[in-house]
Amino acid sequence: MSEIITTPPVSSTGRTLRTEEMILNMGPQHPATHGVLRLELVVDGEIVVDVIPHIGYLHRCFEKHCEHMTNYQQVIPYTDRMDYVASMTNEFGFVVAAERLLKIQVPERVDYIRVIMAEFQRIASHLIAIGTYGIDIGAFTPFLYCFRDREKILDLFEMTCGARLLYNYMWVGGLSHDVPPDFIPKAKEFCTYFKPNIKELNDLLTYNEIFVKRTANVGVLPADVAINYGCSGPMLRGSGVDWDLRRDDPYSVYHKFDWDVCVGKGEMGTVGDCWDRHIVRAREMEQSVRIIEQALEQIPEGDVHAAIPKRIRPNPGEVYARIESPRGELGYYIVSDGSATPYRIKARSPAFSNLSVINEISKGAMIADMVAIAGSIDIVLGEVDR
Amino acid sequence: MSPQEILERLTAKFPDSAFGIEAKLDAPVDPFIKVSPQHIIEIAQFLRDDDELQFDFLSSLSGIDLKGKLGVVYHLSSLPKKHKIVLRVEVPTEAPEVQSVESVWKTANWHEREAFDLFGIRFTGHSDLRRILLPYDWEGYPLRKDYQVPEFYNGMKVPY
Amino acid sequence: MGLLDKQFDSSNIVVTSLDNLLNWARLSSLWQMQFGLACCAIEMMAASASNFDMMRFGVIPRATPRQCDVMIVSGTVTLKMASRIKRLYDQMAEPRYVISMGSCSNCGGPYWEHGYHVLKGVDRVIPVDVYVPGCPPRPEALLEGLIKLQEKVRHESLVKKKSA
Amino acid sequence: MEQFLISLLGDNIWVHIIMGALPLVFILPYALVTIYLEMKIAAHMQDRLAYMRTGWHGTLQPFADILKLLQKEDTIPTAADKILFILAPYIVFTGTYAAFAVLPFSKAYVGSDLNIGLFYIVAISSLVVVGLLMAGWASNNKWSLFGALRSAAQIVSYEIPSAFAILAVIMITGTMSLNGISDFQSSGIQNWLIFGGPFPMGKKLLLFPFMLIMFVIYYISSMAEVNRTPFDIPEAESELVQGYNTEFSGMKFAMFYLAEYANLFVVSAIVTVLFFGGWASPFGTFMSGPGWDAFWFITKGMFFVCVNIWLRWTLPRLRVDQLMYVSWKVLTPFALFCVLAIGLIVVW
Repeated sequence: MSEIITTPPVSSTGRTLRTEEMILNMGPQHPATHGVLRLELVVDGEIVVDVIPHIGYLHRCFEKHCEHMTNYQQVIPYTDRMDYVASMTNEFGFVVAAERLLKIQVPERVDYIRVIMAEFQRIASHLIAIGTYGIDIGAFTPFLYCFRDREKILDLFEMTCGARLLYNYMWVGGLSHDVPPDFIPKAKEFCTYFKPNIKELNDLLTYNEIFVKRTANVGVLPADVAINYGCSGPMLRGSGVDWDLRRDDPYSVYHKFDWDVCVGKGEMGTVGDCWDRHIVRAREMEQSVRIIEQALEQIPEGDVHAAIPKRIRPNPGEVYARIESPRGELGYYIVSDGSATPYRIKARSPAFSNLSVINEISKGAMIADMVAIAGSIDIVLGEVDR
Repeated sequence: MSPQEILERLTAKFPDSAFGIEAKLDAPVDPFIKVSPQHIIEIAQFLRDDDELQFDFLSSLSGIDLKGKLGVVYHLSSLPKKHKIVLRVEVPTEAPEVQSVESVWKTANWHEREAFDLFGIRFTGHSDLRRILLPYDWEGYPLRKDYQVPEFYNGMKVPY
Repeated sequence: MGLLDKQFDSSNIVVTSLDNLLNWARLSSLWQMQFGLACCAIEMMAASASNFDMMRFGVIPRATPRQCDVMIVSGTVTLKMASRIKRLYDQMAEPRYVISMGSCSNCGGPYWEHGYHVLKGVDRVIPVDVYVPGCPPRPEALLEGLIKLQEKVRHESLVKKKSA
Repeated sequence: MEQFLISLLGDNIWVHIIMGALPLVFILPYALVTIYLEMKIAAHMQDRLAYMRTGWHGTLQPFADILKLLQKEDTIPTAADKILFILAPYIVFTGTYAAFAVLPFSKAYVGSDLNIGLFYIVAISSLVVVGLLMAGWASNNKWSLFGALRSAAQIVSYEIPSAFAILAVIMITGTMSLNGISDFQSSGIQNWLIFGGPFPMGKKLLLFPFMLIMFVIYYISSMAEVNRTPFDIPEAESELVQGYNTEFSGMKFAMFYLAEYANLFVVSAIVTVLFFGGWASPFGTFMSGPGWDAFWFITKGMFFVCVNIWLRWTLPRLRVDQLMYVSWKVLTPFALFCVLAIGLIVVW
């Protein structure tokens, strides 16, 4: 539909007119950059020629703080604040890594509660991703519908651990509290409430003609490029790669549940376009509800504090553990020198790698597409910059 | 493939001691393979393109301060084969030069910039080695163990 | 400040009623800068979403600093970002107010000790009217901060302050 | 109305000043009500309440907003083109305001019952484009410039299908006077042009589908002309910050704000006049008369304003090239075809 005119314009006297590229600064304060991302766009009229991302406006020195903590448990609040939209999964990744380093086997109830929390968090995170994506495309109302449903998940979290956003709930070897007795009926109630709402959201936004026009065939990310750039999560699955760490590198108790990995199929355009990434998120919410429902049925009894070590002093060594966060592969690389203080912790954040591909997929797009592409990557700057 | 088999395949391909392949398979928890910083690119190329290995996904590239030495740790995994391996190179702090693997895995572009930014490791052959997280006029490499926080940055007091 | 602020030497019934009217207008139409920094931005978004609905107080998010009355600094201010925040504040038109939301922008929060790249309190670069504590503050806390700011605005006056 | 004033005060300059200022009596309260309505309708669509603290259910909120904008510091960027920067909001507002001169609020009250009324509206509303371009250029801000250029391209493009729709109505009624067109459709809902106008049954049935298409075309293009979602790309918040009004603060911004809502009523009023009988009562002579006429006109106008608000808070926004595509490749050919068909039917 949109053809890029490559020949330079000619004036009435037959002289070729000089055209110039313009540099447009998007952010750090811009409504569509989801935080403090700065994109330097080189544009030729409305067409984007080059994108130079500048990050680090939210670099909060996570790794330095870890090296100064006197205890592994103290690191957990900082992991919360890394990806603040999905704190539970960030904690989950860290405790999985630390437990592998310490060779702790947690009680089964702990694993079940962690999975339930992580999947609730995935829904909450995808709701924010979808809602803000709607705003990027110009639809404001879906955003508020998403937040309305997200509040119900936050109520469940608040009931369990008292916090709305940053929980400090999962500890190395266990949990801070067991779930309250009325958590399980409330969670079941939410699942039944939420399922029709996914359909409503899809009708309102996903299958809206204008939305499809704006996102299909935009920002196409081929599978080989996605893998080469280290993209993961919905970004990679949107490109048609069937890869989910919950299934392919199992951790916790995910192998006990029956669920599907959602993959982009190019239903509205090309495989790997913005619409595919969006629909993968929408469908993953349904799968998360499925996992939660099974987990709520099967959850065993047990003491969630049983395996929490009194004193954490891992043997010298190193470990890299990865889990599937809502944004993709979240890995923690922990090096221990035998003391109670971690020697080095590196967080491999999914959004960092996902964002690095932005230049590749947005050349030749229009400025409006740029917003659609940046939104479809679903970045959280706290995690990109750490 | 287990780390042992991967190591055997690697040593069969690169028998020369110049490649510095040295296994730490008995290391607690995660085993890793030490390689030479001057030959990491050839090894990386082989790891990615070999039909048996197919390490097409660079999970993570981290710098590490080993007190007197700086290290770079590569966590590789393979999507088709579903196996993982860890590589490590070590360089002296005074002359921290490592070959860039950007041409093999594009992921390395930003990860190497980050390692340069926080540890001051120079990656030879990198297309755009600039600071990434910290401002361009920042001085020092904050994740080195001997780093001192500056008193002022651009007229703003840094310590509490 | 605005056009008339601090232009009158003495107070009288006209000035005080005008005061009340103008202050009422200011405090019930505090347009907020649509600008999020970190974790607190999510709580700020939650505060403007359906459950808490900050618009009840007349707060509308605007994208450009020129049309904003209140800047909610929601999250950690890094050294790289501080100069940008200063510039955004400078671009806002008077009368302008600043709410510092969350521990990070109050004093550096959990990053106060080892955060080599964190500004320990946004008040080192711009003046702050209301501090909202919490990490992150709940939406209710932000609304409370907003009401405190409204109280502050209510007591502003066109009369010049007597020099003590 | 003019005659009445002249008979009351004599033919002097004051009569014309009063006549000129009369639309303000309508615009100001209307704009306040619509700003309030927009936020409230949107909020109730989104499970919220919106304004609650100023008066009963926040009814005084628009007053507070305007009073606050009056107090705001009037910033002019150093690098701006000062004269154009100051002029731009007034030109935009003037363009909109001038259109009110020919709107027939009631059979008895038309500011100026020009016999080329529709032509005048098409011409004068283009003045708005000049103002927007000036605003974008003078701000010396890249986002503003983008917004201004986009909006100029958009308004110019969408004037073509909307002019075709107007042409169809002119062919049927044979007049360009808005009062005349409303008069043509009076005496009952069945005579409205959307239902084929006051013709014999056969002709009506032939005209009806074409007029329906014309109405849809005109309504879509009018939405584009007032820059509202899904066509709000000139001020697309998530792309261009605030578009052409990014750099404006205080009262200058209030002028843009006011003009936007005033313009919204103008296009809705034209829809009313062209297709829905203008001031004519839907029940023939029942509930008609000068006062009722104004009631019907404003009610119908506000109905379309509300539809506009409803659409705005439901739909995402189009991209620039898609917007042009809709205008040039969809609306214009359809409009052209309908004009031909309507012309043939009218002649027959």
